[in-house]
Amino acid sequence: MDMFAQFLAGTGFASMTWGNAMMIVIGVVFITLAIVKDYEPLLLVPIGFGVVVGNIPLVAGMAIGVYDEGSVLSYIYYGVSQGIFPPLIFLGIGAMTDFSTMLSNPKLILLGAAAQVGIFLTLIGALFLGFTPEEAGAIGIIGGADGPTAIFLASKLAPHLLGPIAIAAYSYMALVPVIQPPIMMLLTTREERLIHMKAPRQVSRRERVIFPIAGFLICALIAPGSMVLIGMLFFGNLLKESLVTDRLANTARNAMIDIVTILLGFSVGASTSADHFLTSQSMLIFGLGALSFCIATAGGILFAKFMNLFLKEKINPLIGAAGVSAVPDSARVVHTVGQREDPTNYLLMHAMAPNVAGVIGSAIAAGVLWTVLVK
Amino acid sequence: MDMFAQFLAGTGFASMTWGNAMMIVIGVVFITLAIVKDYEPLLLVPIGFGVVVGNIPLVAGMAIGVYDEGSVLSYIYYGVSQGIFPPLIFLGIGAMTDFSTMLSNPKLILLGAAAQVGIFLTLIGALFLGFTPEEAGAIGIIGGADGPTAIFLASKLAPHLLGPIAIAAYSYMALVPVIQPPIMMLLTTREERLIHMKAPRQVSRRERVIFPIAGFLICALIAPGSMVLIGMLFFGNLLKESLVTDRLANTARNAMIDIVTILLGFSVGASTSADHFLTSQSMLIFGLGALSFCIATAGGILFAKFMNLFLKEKINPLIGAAGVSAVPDSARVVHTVGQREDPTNYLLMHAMAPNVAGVIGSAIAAGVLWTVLVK
Amino acid sequence: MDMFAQFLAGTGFASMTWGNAMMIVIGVVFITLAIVKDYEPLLLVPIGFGVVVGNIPLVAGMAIGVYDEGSVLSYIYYGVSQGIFPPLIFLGIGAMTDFSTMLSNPKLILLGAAAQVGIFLTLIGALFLGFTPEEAGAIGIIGGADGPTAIFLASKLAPHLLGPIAIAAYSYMALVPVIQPPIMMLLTTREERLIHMKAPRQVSRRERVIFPIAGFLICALIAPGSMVLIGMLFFGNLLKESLVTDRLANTARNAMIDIVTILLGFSVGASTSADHFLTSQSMLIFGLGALSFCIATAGGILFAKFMNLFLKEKINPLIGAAGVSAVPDSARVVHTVGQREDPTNYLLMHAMAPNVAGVIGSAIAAGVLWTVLVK
Amino acid sequence: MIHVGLQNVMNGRGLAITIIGMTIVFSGLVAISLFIGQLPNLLKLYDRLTTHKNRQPAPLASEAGEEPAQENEIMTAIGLVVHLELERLTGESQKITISRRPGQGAIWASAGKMRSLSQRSTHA
Amino acid sequence: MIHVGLQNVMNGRGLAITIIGMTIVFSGLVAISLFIGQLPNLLKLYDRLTTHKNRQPAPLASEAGEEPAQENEIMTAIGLVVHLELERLTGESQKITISRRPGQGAIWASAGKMRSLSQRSTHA
Amino acid sequence: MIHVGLQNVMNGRGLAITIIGMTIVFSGLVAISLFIGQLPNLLKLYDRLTTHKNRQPAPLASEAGEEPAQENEIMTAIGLVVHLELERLTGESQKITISRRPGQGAIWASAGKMRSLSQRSTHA
Ligand code: NA
Ligand code: NA
Ligand code: NA
Repeated sequence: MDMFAQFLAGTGFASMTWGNAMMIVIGVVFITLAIVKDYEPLLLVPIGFGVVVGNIPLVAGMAIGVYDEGSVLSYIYYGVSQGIFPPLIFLGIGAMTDFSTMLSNPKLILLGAAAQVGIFLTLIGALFLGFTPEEAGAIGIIGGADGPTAIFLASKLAPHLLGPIAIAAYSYMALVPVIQPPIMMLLTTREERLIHMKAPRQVSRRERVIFPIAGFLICALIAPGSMVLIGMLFFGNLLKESLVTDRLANTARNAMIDIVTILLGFSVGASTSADHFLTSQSMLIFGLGALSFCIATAGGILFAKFMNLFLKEKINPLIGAAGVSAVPDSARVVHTVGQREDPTNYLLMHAMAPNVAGVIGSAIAAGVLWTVLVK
Repeated sequence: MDMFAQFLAGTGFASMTWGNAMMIVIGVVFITLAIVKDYEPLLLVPIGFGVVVGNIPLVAGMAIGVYDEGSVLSYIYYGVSQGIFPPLIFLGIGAMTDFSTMLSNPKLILLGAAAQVGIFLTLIGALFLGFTPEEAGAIGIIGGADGPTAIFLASKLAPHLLGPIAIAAYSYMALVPVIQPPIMMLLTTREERLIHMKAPRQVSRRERVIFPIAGFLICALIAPGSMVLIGMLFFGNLLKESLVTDRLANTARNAMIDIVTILLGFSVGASTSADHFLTSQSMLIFGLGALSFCIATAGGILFAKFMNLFLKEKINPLIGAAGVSAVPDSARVVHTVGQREDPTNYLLMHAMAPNVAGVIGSAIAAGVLWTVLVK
Repeated sequence: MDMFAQFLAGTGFASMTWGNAMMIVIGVVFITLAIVKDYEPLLLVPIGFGVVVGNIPLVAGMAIGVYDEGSVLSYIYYGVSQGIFPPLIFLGIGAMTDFSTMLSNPKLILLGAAAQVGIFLTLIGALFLGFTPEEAGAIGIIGGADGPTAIFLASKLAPHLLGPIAIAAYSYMALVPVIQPPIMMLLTTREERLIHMKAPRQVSRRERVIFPIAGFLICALIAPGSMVLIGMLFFGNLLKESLVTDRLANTARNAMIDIVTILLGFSVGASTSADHFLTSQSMLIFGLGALSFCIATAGGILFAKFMNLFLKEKINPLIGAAGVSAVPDSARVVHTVGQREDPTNYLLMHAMAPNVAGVIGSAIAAGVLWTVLVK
Repeated sequence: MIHVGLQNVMNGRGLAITIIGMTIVFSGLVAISLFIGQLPNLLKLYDRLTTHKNRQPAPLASEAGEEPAQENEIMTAIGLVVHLELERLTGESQKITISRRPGQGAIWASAGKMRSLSQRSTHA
Repeated sequence: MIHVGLQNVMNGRGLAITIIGMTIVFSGLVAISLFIGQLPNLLKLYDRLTTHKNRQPAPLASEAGEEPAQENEIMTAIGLVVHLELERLTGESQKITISRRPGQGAIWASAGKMRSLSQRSTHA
Repeated sequence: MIHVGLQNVMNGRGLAITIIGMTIVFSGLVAISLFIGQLPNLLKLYDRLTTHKNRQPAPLASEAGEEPAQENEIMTAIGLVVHLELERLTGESQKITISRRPGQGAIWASAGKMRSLSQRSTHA
């Protein structure tokens, strides 16, 4: 019965490595955090289960895994490795995003620009640690706090690091409620945190329809590399705000984004087999990623304080932290921290302005990095 | 800082051409028409935004545009260039089309045949102007007044003209309420426009279930080239009428057709970059397209008048204009024109019969052209 | 007018064969059974219409059919031939399956294992009849009574037999209410059929969340070849049971599974053109398929009787027949047969346990066969 | 240089294609038209034949679709009123409802229902 | 061996990329910010120009979106109450409603409605 | 020529595959069966261990899922009645409702709600 021996040798138990076991535990932790702590469950559950699947040892000669040509997982992963899924997710995000508060208070947009400093300082850090410029750019974008953008840029600049970069980006996005508050408390005074802001003005439908078209033209002409992501984001938003294409917007923000999210999360997770993932590079990437989130948060807050030097109507600098993107979690964190000081202070709507501006900002940054670094 | 100069040279401002600017304006006009005038918004908004995106000047060396191998837009455009999207749209259309009025008044089907004369006369016109037979066939199908059919045939016969043909087809479909009424007034007398038609009879469920199967067999055996489009149309309709596959029909006519419409419209629009689109050929195509719509409308009306010579129960010749397809806009136009003469005359349901017959007719015509002209 | 003669020669009437005509009749019979008898309409209507479409004779030189490179149908069929669709369907099935009754009565799981004997005995039968081992494995899996699993394994082991195997699997699944009852009556006594079973206990949310993760690990480590199917099944179930990813589960079990079902059913049907399908091999496959369903049913029932030798709380052996999978039809058949003897006996919930266990069992069996037989 | 002119039309067999094309389009739609026109008669014939031979009329449509109508009617009426009221409230928006087939999947649904019922009972 | 150090940053033009990158990010968002800030004024200007020349104000938004508001208001209020009640009942779950556009496809809908109405009448 | 016969089965190792296959299928499902059978006990053990060490029971399920049940109960009851009524009206059709999670996306929803509220107030 050598066939039986042969089969036994092919079971997962035989070829299981410590690395695989560790990754499976990490996958289960992701799922647990998502369910128990409610951290970004729509992403952590698919990614977590994907990590578990991707670390079952494979039988030699069978096309099963993400990296095996012709396997089912490789077809699904194609949407990740070619950068197809992220723009489709941006389409759905555009179709569910309300830019009204941003339109009603345009100066808050600058906070979404300032927070992108995390991207570039992390790039310098990555260069310092010996990564190539392309790799450094892909690692820096973790500081954009935007999963699809990170996957898109990594697929273009450093496909071999896509797994760790994507996992780092989504992990820290999920951990925003843990990472940001200490930095916010450190960099602001109690007086600053108590600042109330004026209710935003009413935005007309015309403004909301014109914005996605004009905003796209501005971004795409200044940074053509951001065209795909920004184009899809604003296309989705136009579908929503035009009101005459409701059914398309509805499908984009429901069935379509859900399908893509399932496939993207699962296959990104499944790409983290221990032999590809558990490298010293990954550890450095996770370290740099944490750093970039902190810098980005600080960048937004400090720029808000800088703007306050010139403004008559002061900005509550807490909302600068929402400039990192991580929509809508970082805006919620701002709101929570603000309410801890003064329960009557509703910062949520104000924080949405830098929050969505941060999405645009990191997409522009990704476009710049792609243009400058692509070979 | 030569990198900065290099980047500046890469921005859209530097390499913007007049052609691009003009196309962007056209894209914005499409969107505006869709929103303000409510002309076919489900198609003109995606196409219009696609046109804007497709005319942002690209950075050399980056794979962004529809025609760059490996770019995201090229993957989406693949569904257009290979003719995959149109049959899927036909599936959804089938699942939302009610053939009842057609089934209850079979002689009106002939109007949907007569209107296809626009296709073939335009083909002759295109040949006359020096287009190759394949190109002439693809241009002629604009007269079918059916976007997916036009894209499908163009992708098979003249892929290099797909952009202008698709844009022309959808533009004129959107302009049906402008193009058709003068021709209808010109070719009919007031007495004819006042004709009331008998209410259609009740159609049993069995007839509605048998029709898509039998109709498919008839069409596909007579013109096998029409098999894909017609097959999907009647397949969708069977899903709807069988009543036992409601959930599939629902998904086909909602999530599925919406997703395909978004991707098709956007990527067709994005394929119209000025250097591919602004050619003298495109101008000729637009001219021929306008002509073909007029001929098709006239063909339907005149055939209705011809039929009246033999019929005891006269047909209101206005409904011949609905034979061009352009579902359901041309049927609505017929209704509106009819009500202008006599507000008690409800032509809508009657006009639906030639209207859906026109869809079948132009799909057959496309099948014939494909068979005869394919190399 | 030799072009006319040429066209006429290209119509379907000219090149129609008796085989094509027969297949078209079979397709219509499928549709009729689905509508009139309500046999698995979600599958038989798409497959039936696909069979009709796939047997329209094609024009030489045109890329229309499933097997023509570059045709629309070939792109859709790609999801079948590469085994991409079945895992996506399993995702949706997982997102709609409630494993509660199975969790509350774990010993019933064994019935789902016993019924898989049909797979392996049929494999032996197929070997006996001269099929190669790969072919025999693909034919045997028909006995798994699970369409997606059969298609997945056939696409991996014997792509040239995919059509007949898929059609056989779905046909017999549709015919479960005809095939199973006589075997159930033959192998059980009236006393056995009257056995009432205890109401299942309440299953906590924690159990339902842990099960898909732990169940996946057990299956995938024991039979890594089953990883893709089982992984998707349990991934979908985790999306459902975690409760924090409701919207993803909803899309997976609605829009996503519907779209894939439409495309899979239609293109599998269209792959059965007479020249590929009407072979003596296909006849043998249909014979072996019928046999495998009977053996599987008998295996489940007899194993239940065997278990009763050791159990204090007797199992109603009828529910062993539900071990074949064919969810949820075979469970319904069990319930109906049970109620015929005693209208107060509600076996439905109990039968669901072996029924869903049967799905897992046949996916494991498919994994084993793939691993052992893949070249 | 592209030449404009009738010679192109000749070379491209424009007239032949047009005649063949219109002939086939008309053939197809006339055939459909004739078939549809005869379909009710064919169905009547089929019903008569099957009723003659057997005891009951054909199973497909008149039965499956229309027999339970008497009891469905009141429901339909109520449903229509509710639908129109909802439509009035929501301003023409139309709810897309994926109506599951009664047979198909009903087991799964009932499984879910049973579970939720028993869950509640632990607290009641 | 990978060397850690500032020389890497120099070689990779890290500083240049950072400065260019932040400049462009700020340029883009400042441009958007300025445009948005001026948009209401631009629209007012446009309205004044078009009202001057023609008889009516611009058609796009203030009309299309807000004119029928007076009559929509009561509906919205009722709709909100219904929505909140439903939300209370179903525990925060939110119905996804694909609202068909009134114009688009209304014919098809009415076709269906007519059919169902006439079907019922055969039994009434 | 294809030969029919037992030799084929031998050559194809049919018996070995069958024995291995059934063994593995049974191994897998027996393992699952055993695990499921022990799962409630494992969870009880886990709860006892965590309650011993800390002040509260384990957070995952009994809390998250069942603590707020007392208040949910009445809602569930009402919901059931509404559901059954709707089902009665619509004749077994089942509305597919995409229930958004309360936390996730609630901000976006509230943003929309605030906007619509403030819009209405300009006319009220
Ligand atoms: Na950002
Ligand atoms: Na037409
Ligand atoms: Na099975």
